[in-house]
Amino acid sequence: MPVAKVYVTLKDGILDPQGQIIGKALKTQGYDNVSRVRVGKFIELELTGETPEKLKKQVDKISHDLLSNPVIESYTFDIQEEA
Amino acid sequence: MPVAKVYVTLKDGILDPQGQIIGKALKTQGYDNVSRVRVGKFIELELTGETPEKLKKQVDKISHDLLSNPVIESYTFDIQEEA
Amino acid sequence: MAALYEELGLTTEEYTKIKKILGRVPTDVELSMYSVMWSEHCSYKSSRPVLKGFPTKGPRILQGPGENAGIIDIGDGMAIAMKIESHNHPSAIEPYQGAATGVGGILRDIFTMGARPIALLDPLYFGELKNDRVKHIFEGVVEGIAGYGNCTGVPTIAGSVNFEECYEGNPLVNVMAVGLMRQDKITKGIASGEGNVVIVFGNKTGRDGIGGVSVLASQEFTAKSAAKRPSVQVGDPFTEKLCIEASLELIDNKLVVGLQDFGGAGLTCATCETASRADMGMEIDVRLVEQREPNMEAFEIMVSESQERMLAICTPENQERVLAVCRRWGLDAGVIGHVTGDGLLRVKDNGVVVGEMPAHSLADEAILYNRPAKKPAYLAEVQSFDTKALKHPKDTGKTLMKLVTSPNLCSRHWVYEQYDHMVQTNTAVLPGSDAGVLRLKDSKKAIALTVDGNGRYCYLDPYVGAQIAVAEAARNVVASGAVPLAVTDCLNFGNPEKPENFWQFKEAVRGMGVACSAFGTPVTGGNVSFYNEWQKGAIYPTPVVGMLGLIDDVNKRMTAGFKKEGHVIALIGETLPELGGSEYLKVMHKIVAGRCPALDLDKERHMHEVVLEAIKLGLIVSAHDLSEGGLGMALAESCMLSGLGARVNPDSAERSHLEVNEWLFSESQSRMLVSLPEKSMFLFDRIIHNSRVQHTYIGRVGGDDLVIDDILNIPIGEMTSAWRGTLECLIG
Amino acid sequence: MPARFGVVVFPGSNCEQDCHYAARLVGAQVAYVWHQDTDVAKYDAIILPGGFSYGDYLRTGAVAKFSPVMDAILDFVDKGGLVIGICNGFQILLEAGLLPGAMLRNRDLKFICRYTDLVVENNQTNFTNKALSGELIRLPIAHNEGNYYADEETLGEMAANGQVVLRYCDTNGIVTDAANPNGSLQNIAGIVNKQGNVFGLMPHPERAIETVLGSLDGQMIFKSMISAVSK
Ligand SMILES: Nc1ncnc2c1ncn2[C@@H]1O[C@H](COP(=O)(O)OP(=O)(O)O)[C@@H](O)[C@H]1O
Ligand SMILES: [Mg+2]
Repeated sequence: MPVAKVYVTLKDGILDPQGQIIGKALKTQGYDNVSRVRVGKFIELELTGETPEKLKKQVDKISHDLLSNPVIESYTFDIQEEA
Repeated sequence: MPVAKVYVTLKDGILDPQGQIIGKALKTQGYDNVSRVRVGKFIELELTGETPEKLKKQVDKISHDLLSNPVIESYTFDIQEEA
Repeated sequence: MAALYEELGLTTEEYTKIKKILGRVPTDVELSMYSVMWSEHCSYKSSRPVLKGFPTKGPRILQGPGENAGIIDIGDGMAIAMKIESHNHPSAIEPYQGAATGVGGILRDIFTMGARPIALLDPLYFGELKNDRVKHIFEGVVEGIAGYGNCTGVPTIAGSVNFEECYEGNPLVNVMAVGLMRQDKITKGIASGEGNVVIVFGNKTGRDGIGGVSVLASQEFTAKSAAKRPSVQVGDPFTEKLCIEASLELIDNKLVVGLQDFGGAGLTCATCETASRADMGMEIDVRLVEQREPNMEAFEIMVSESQERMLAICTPENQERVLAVCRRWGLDAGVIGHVTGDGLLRVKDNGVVVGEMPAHSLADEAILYNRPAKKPAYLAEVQSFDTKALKHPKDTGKTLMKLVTSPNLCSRHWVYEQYDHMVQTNTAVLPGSDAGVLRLKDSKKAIALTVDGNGRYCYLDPYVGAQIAVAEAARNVVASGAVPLAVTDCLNFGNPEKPENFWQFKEAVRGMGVACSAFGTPVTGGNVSFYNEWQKGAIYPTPVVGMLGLIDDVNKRMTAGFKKEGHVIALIGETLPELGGSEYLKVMHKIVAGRCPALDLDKERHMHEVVLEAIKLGLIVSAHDLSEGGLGMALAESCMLSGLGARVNPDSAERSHLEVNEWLFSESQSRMLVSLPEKSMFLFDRIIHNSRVQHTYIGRVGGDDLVIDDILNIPIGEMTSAWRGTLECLIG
Repeated sequence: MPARFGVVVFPGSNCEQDCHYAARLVGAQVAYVWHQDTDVAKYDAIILPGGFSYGDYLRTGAVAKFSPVMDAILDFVDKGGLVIGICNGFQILLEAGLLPGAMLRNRDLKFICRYTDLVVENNQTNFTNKALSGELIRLPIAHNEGNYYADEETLGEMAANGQVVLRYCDTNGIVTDAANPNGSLQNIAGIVNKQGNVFGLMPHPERAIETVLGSLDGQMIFKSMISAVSK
């Protein structure tokens, strides 16, 4: 069954409080080489029965309308033929 | 600069209410072909100055200790050489 | 092509004035600073002349309008700080973050003054819950308030939720914050003392909310980079919580001479206002401000609205201690400049002066506008609607159930259970009654807080409608056993450049002022939100009143639910056939018209006095004000809040001249439903007879049903589950 | 000498003052412990209060567990000291591995603040010795992540050891699905460790310590602790 993996991240320039906290926590634990942390969402959809092009269109629409908030977030996705 | 992308998801068998809600919303909107939705976290770390093996070890440790809770979550990651 | 100043929203008249003030052409940085400070939002250029009519003084008012928040003396050396703010437009674009950052902004106004925030209240207005967009906004706003308020550990103890088509494209998200302080800790946003140090602490500065002045950027950058400027800010309640603790610690240890939050217009506003209040100047270097993003322009740093930032002014001797406190709390902090004696705000960029303006000119010298006002034509038509001609539905029980399950009247627990309303362990009356009540630790006292405002009434008559907002707020406070002390107000209106809207605004302010004088509750500050419009036009004029009341003995606090079988139920006040603008008219007849209920301020005040007297003497055991849904709804609520039924006699003198729907659903003002043990009736009658208020015994508490003989009979259990289930069911 | 309680303050804690006030009210001597402190040996009991340590931005309690004070607390626990984690404090104890299991988001994905009815399943602990067996108590909850999870094996072990101390129930004391506010497995609201000196619970006992607040039942927990350390 095809699986779509959607990655939703905050747009550039938008404050990412989660990323800030993780970055600080890593610093205090001595990970000095981590320079920037961004946190996003990761959504897996199991899909059936469409042509690859249709699937792509569908996942794009779902990602835009439902999975992300276009005002502050952007998304990417890929679709894999998986078990 | 290398970028590590860490994906944290709930373990199989653990109820994912967020995924369920999205699944339901998709159903009511007529997306009948989406059979299963899982929601996870997606964390990007910008890193510097280590050998690839060391980086891998480090990201693994960070993912295990901080970014995920092994009781309920599992994680995967990949490290890319990016700008 | 329009001139740059025009694109920045300045008029030619304003631009000329700027040139005159400076004696030269302004730099881009200066122009951007004037444009944000002289905007309606910051300068109140349309509203200020009108607001002058408010009563603002009183023996308990320690700080009236003009500072970050109003301050009210509650005795024992203690004081309450309070203020209300709107975040309507951001919430329309991004409900969660818009509402969340609204909470953040108003909390900062409170702790900036040295008060620990102890309560939040959230009057909310949405379109009708008929489409997904409205549901999304409603859910997002509630979650945003919860997300921010809960995290900062400030209980949201009261609010209101209203649904009306006019708010569909322009929801109203107002938030009131309340703080408690010792009077000797009052701190002001003032930059006094030449040579004193100016410090910024909190979050770093990014390109948030540069919106309006982004035209400046497009001159220098490509359109693409301008489009990247986020117009929506993301709230960071964790950092806010740290700012609260750090600020209060700075004040407790007397380390600062002034403290100011960053609100609209960001660093520009914080610097020029603090300098202007002290009659001083200030010199800062934007490169010393901690930046979240690379390559920020000077003007961007000056107008950025990044959240969770504070400005502190301290003596050079205290500088290191101030920085140490901030850093101990994990906050970014750094010196950005110092106070000067020349009255000029001097902005440098890496040592190079990029702007130099009199601080006063930015903060206080915007051109004020006396906007034209004109009575709207629709008023005559809607007011002429005659409710006497209505054909009333037969089944009154069904009608009451319809009202009980109307989105405007049903239980709000779906909302307030998402809010932590018990943190700080002071909440003595939980949400669900008339006003939220907080006990004050180490004292017998308590305070009561409420927010009220009925846009429908104000649409039908802005003058009376605004008075009713004040009266209802006072009534809610009184029903909780508190003496009304003071008001903060949020005035939500349409575009003030349209004379009809401005007329509504003026009438509402006039009405509020008169009512506040009548109740002895001065206005201690507030907020004006204009331009609330969408494709169907302006919202209903919606003045919202936040009121503070004081209870001398927390054990005398009163709640709305009945208490015990056998107690008698009395209706205080007089019911008139007033269905204009009522929820009954809207729900059962789909009509918004008529005259809003009349209000006699003296009568209202006398009613308050009687009720407070009865509470003080321990005569009554429940009190519930009558408002939307009238007597029928008040009876239902007093039953549902207690789980006790009631039996009511419809033939009491009270309703002799009224049709039954008029009797049950009229929204006549100045009424209260109370219950009392039989043994208290004698004294209760006495105090009422000595007043100019009337009362009627209409029934008794008891049984499992609400029974109005020969009219309706509804099991309380059934009614309660319908009432509690409505919102959840509508959201789906 | 009165029992000495330390209330830990993490950045983002917001119930530390409430816990301080409550513990004082029932007779303890109370002091705050800063998250960077490295020694808590002078206390008889430690309270990890509710709130949003580090904003709970990554996962509730996930960042707080790395605070210096947590090392001191591990030591304290090893030596048999009493530790109670309330709400966010419970979540920190789970993340730190001092208690078994983990917290998921509430079943309905909403923050819930309201009174709940609870049954005291084990009154033989250091934290409930002042309760009757099977006593019904009322305490408020206020959380977004109180949906307790542990695998079958852990649940079985906990049951065998009497580690489940509080469960959500209806007003008659019956543990039902309808009385479960957050989806917590087996309606679990509070658990102790095997050794019986670490207690985590989602409800807030410090919010139910005076009649003016609607319930006194929270006093029982603090009084039990005082009694346990005074032995
Ligand atoms: N948005 C809200 N947030 C918190 N509490 C609310 C909100 N809306 C309503 N409430 C609470 O629900 C109860 C009933 O509200 P409402 O019917 O508007 O009261 P009233 O008519 O007495 O002003 C009050 O306790 C009120 O504070
Ligand atoms: Mg009321």
